[in-house]
Amino acid sequence: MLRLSLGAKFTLGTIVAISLAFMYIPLFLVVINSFSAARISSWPITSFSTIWWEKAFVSEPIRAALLNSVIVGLGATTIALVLGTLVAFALQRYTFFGKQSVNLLVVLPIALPGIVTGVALNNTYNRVLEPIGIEVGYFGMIIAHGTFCIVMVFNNVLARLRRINPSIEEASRDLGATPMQTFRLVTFPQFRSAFVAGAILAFALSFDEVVVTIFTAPPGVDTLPLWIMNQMARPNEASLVNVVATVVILASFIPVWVSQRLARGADERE
Amino acid sequence: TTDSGGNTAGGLSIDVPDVPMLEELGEMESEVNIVAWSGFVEPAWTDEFTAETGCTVNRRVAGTSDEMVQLMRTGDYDVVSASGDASLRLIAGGDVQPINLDLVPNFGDDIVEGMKGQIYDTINGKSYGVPIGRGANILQYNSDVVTEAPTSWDVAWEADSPYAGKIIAYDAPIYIADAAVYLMAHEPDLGITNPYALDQTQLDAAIDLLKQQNDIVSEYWADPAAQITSFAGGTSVLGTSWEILRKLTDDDKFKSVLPEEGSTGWSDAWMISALSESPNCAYAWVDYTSEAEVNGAIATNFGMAPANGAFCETSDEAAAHCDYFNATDEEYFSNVWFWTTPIEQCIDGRTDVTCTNFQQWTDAWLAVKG
Amino acid sequence: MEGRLSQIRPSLSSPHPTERNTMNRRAQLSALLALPMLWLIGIYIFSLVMLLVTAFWVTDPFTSKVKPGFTLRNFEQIIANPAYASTSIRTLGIALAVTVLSILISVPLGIFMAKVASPKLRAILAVAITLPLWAGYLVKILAMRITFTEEGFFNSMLGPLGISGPGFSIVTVILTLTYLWLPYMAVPVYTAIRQLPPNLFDASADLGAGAGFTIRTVVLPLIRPAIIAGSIFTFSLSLGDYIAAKFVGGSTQMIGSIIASNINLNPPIAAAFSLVPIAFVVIYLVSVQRTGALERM
Amino acid sequence: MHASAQQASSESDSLTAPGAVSLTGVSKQFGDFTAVEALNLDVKPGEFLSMLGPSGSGKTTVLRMIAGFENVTSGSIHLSGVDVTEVPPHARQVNTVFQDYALFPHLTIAENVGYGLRVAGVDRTKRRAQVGLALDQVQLSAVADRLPHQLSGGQRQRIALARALILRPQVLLLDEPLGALDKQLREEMQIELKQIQRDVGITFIFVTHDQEEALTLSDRVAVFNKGRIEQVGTAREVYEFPATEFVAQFLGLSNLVPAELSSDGVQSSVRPERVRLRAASSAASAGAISLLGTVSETVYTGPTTRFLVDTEGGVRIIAERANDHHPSAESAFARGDRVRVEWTKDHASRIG
Amino acid sequence: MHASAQQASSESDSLTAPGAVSLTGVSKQFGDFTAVEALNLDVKPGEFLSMLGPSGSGKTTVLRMIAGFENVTSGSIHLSGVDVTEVPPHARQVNTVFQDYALFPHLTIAENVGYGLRVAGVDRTKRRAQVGLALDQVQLSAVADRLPHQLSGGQRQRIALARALILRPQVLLLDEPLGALDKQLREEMQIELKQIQRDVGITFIFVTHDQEEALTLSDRVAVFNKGRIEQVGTAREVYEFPATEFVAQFLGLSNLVPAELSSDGVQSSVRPERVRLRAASSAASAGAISLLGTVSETVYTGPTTRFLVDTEGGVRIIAERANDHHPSAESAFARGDRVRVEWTKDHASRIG
Ligand SMILES: Nc1ncnc2c1ncn2[C@@H]1O[C@H](COP(=O)(O)OP(=O)(O)OP(=O)(O)O)[C@@H](O)[C@H]1O
Ligand SMILES: Nc1ncnc2c1ncn2[C@@H]1O[C@H](COP(=O)(O)OP(=O)(O)OP(=O)(O)O)[C@@H](O)[C@H]1O
Ligand SMILES: [Mg+2]
Ligand SMILES: [Mg+2]
Repeated sequence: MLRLSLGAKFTLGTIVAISLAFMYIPLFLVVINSFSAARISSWPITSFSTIWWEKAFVSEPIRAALLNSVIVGLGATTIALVLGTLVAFALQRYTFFGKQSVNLLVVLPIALPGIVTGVALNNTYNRVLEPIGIEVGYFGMIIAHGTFCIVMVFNNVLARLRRINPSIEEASRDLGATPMQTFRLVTFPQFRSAFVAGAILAFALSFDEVVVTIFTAPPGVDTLPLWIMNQMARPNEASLVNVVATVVILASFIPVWVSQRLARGADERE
Repeated sequence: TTDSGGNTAGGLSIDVPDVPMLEELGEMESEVNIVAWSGFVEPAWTDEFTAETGCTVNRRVAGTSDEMVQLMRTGDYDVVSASGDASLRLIAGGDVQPINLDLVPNFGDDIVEGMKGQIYDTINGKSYGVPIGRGANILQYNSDVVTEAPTSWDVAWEADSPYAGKIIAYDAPIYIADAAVYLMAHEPDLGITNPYALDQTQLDAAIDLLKQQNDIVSEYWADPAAQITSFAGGTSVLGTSWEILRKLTDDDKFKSVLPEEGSTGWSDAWMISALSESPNCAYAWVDYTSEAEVNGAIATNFGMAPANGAFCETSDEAAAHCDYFNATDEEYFSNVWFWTTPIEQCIDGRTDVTCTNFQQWTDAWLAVKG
Repeated sequence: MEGRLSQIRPSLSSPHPTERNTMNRRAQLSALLALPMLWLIGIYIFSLVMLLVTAFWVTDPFTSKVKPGFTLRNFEQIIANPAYASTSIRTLGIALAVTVLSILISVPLGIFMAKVASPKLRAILAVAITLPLWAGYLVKILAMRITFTEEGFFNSMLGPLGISGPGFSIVTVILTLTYLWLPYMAVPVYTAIRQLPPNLFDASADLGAGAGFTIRTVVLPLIRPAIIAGSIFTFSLSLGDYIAAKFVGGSTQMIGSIIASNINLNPPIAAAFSLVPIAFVVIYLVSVQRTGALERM
Repeated sequence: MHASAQQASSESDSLTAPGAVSLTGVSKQFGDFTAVEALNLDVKPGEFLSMLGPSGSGKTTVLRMIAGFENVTSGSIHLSGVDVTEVPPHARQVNTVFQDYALFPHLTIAENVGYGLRVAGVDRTKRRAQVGLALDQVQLSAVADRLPHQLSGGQRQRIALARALILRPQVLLLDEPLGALDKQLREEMQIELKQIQRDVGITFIFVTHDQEEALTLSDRVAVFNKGRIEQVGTAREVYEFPATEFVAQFLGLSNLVPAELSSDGVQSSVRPERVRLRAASSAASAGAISLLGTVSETVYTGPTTRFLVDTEGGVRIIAERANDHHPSAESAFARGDRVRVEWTKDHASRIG
Repeated sequence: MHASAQQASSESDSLTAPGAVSLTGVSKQFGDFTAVEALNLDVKPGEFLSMLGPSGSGKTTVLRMIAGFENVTSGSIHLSGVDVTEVPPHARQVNTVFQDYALFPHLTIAENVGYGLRVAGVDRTKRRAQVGLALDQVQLSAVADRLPHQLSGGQRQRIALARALILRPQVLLLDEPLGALDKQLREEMQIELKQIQRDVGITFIFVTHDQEEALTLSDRVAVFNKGRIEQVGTAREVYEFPATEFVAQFLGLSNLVPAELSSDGVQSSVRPERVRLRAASSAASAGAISLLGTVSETVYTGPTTRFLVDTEGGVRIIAERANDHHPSAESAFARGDRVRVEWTKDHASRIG
């Protein structure tokens, strides 16, 4: 155990408290502003009202944007799950020339500025694909999101694969399971929690993405962040954003809780 | 003629790609894709349009004029609500088609005078845009702090401004024109006659002024929401604004003025893509939204002066709106220089110098913020 | 354990594996990598290259239309205008500051969570540091606006104590970006500290070291890969950001702002200038790759 | 005296009987490194064969080649007379008990034990019955619904055994299955393992680096060194008559007697317990090698006392005496005493 | 016969000498669970004391309390007469060799060994010299610049030792330092360890669960069971005269003789090597306990042969005979033979 003096523990505790305040005060302001009567977030709040909640719940554009965000998030997550897992397996199970570069390649889409990624893909969709008759449309956005989400699944799955006891797969083959059966019955259940954790992170990343989306969203399609952007440009109902954000924060307890559970379950078994 | 801000240099002729004009309408297509400013395309009036024409409206909201141009160039969109700083680029790039005004019956005498035949949407005698509305970039101030009502932009530009550190400025290369407007009044020696026709020396002078302002600026705004919160939150007490933004603060302590130097402003117009796959729906849209009620609805929703003056007579509220936004007050707008894309050809009529183009402005703008 | 793993892990690079074996493994490997590589290279890298070649193209100054060609004018322009260089350096500084600040917060946080907090508090904190990840990027930036505006939350709380906030400035940009990307640093650092063998702490204390010395000489070197992994996120995401600067930066200009303002109007110059952050990121990635941190992200 | 030579002929006919494992010229290279070199080994059906050797000597590699987890670099492997060199592991009638047990952490004990039946497509009810029987056999029916991490080391070990045995393999491979257990548990498990092997009559190939374990459990012991088998034989053969110096040393304490001291002029080895310790004054026994020396150290080990004797010839001889029923067996000689050490030719083994 | 009772008086003054460790009424609770219960133990300066016991008996916990890694729940700990119960580990003059060595993976061998000096602020040149000496002592100067993972188990073990010894602690604590090594290496290291302890003269407290290791290495052995010390004494005391059934069983094979069979009517234990095996026809020896029985099993273990005898009284007696210099020592009796087993009172230990 690390032995810390009371003073050290106190200092650490203070840093933690300040960090948490730093993280949660802005969120608190968002939540409280969703009950403000003002059109636009402010501090202090002069009069309270639930008008924005009422408006938000009947707002068709919000519903549509939310639906789009979910669809894109799910699509991107699916792509990331497939590709991320494949690469994780390749890197964990094999040694080969260029392994480092593959690794770099997976990290690159998240590491490069979103605007570069967005514009590059937009450029390809419009200047290369469209002229040859390929209309990516809605999928353009999903492809873009999927590309930078790969790293999330890849990281989680790779970290878990490294910790899987290799003799467990051998034990399975030893007991007569074919490679496919082994994957289904032994390997997959072993990294399932990392798979889900990666999926949750990928979804979060996609759900929140603005810059790439600006450049890859098709006409008439708003994701939630794009909708929020638009509210900024037309601030007569900007406070709606706070309501949506509050709902998203509350809803996010579900995935956070799920991934905590998964992490704990995996810890226990080790 | 320079009486109304000098923008109507109708004699200007520029080489532009020859894009054919639609001669007559045909069958409606099934949908129309529109790039627009936030608030221009809303279900409140698109639903009725769809019901009337069968054209489904797909809206894409753009944040900046640059983004609009870029989006139009993808060819995915049929209609755009272009501002003056985008329209010339779209026309010259061959991205939009000339509009056959015969096919837009609602474009009639009711269109306010100041929005007809402007350079930023009419070239070589051809019309490329159907106006939607306009607004001026006014000086807004917090009367709690700025107790003496300003009449000049000097409080926003001069280094010794008593409000140094609390001044908000607009965040775009086109804002160079605001500096030029100020210089036009205060540095007559520079010989600026049109803030969108700056030669290199004039541009340099404007940039110097902007750099001077940068030291006293609290922030630059591009998003209206940011501008409002900047005033409401006390970060800024004075600076560039729009009437609608002042209105949205819901607070009487914020006041505004169109200073004596005049100001820049914007006017938006519908344009139709050269590559439009739904030209009939596009024309239908342009016509539909030029009708007094709809045009007024857009102007009301966004918060600007409508292009169709007839709207102002439709109701008391409409009249109040028009009054608030000076819709029919050509006198007011005569002092407003509407955004125009700067090009090499000096639009103030000078031929002895080359003017700076928008790319140069963009590059120079970077230097302001360093 | 390490030895055992490396024994089991088949090695394609070894010089004399049996033929059949090699063929088999090659085929399996190709099957695994085909789709991801097709995707990443065929779509992503292809797009990047297509974009980057435009850095050598010209833009019609009037229509701002891009024409293929070959010119170094875009680069000349970037070099000629000192704003590009100063913005690059400022952005690099911001990205590094965000990274350092994230580390400074994450390490004590991780130590507290892993070594001081009770299991229950630890679980709560683990949720607490991941939850803000979900609050929405724009929402968080706007929340920071309300917090740090002149008459905002920060000044109204701390003003009476004589503390006044940084307003909208480069400091606020750094704080906001830290706020946005902190979970990407805090989570791996915490995980790494938790996974340190407790014996090492004992061994260090046994040899006479106090907590501070142990943290400096044992904990920090051992969690370095996690810190580097986290820094890839904090560094690159900050480097490319411009929306934070736009909303809370006052007059702060970043690389992203310049690319964004040029990308529509003058794509070649935007492409040319994107080489700067790309170079920063690639240099950073390649230099940390040596440490093996990429694989541990 | 080479046990391996003896057996080769006597067994050749049993090689086609089911259960026999036969390795012919099996080598394994890892890159440049030869882990196993031209190895020949025949295991009789129903035999309990131990592979004994130091760490890194190739025991696990051989086991893995038999199971099919590693390809052979050259040579061939037959199971019950059938060439399985190219057969993948899941198609070999061989099961393995792994050193770390390799239980599936996400499956219950019953599911672990039933895994082999499940992949073989045995239906649920049948499976449940067989699993029940298997768990009874290892006396762990009570933990059927737990997860592996909820079991103790000894329990896990038995589950690993049950899981492998349920498929009734021809050959069971065990890679140091007792290595992770503490001494007491280990001894209990040794007895249990031997019992089970007798009951089911399956061929056991058992890897260990504990010589006592190998000697007490196995029918025959194969002693590995550096990828080769140094000797194969019964416990007595390898212990009493080590073929090489390595075998002599590895199977417990051993005195290496230089050629000039032995009767027949070749180097030999003598076990400490075979060395007789007498008062220096006593006469040399006839027919025995007899040396005078001084006790330089005595070590009490519990059941025995060990004497280190520096002989006049300069050779240090270790003698071990049981602390047996003779009164004061352990205190017969003390440090510094002059003693005579003797052994007979029968108890010395020539080593190459 | 209780060694702890004997020593208590003779040591009281040596307990303030440097290196003495004294635990008084030390208990440790983990939640509801009592890992160590009211334990008293006095270790003499310069002594080699082994703590022997099954897994979970509290050995490590006691060691960790001495080192200061765990707080005591009650009781006190003195080092060289000074109460250190509340002193943090880094301020105790005690060093530890951890079971898994706990080498710092990111530091070279030389840096690992020099870590304690670095903490103490010893300057670089001085440090280098001392590290050089310490590495020489464990004969590993050659690997000074490697990282721990590049060493073999035995090498790592020696580095852990060097790292702990370089600070010249009064007491060295060793938690199963040989547990992870293979048999041969383990025996080499045992010799080396004993050698080093003699050379440096430091008090060693050595945890193991291998009885032979405990018996051969230590001056005294403390036998742990369920958080208590069952017996403390020299190797001979605990092996020959176990105080409890547990000690008897844990220190090797042992026959438990029910009260009705022993001469004095109390339960006792007899080691198998103390049991004399004779032909059934021979007469019972005078003064000995003598039983008739049948050999039910013989096990060849190498140095000895073990005979399981089912006596007429229904008690199974294990007898062990060294395969010694007598010709055919190991084949004297075979399975099924009728035999007489005998032992004398001297070799039986009363157990409570
Ligand atoms: N996959 C591999 N790649 C390279 N070398 C290997 C591999 N597997 C084993 N070896 C080497 O082959 C040799 C024999 O290893 P093996 O595991 O068979 O030894 P062992 O006798 O089982 O030892 P232990 O008692 O430690 O388990 C060792 O030197 C080992 O390092
Ligand atoms: N931190 C802890 N929390 C709860 N129980 C503990 C803790 N540490 C040890 N124990 C329990 O205390 C008992 C004694 O543990 P200890 O590690 O001292 O045993 P040991 O004799 O060293 O065993 P081994 O030979 O397996 O190392 C065990 O039952 C163990 O589970
Ligand atoms: Mg092995
Ligand atoms: Mg222990």
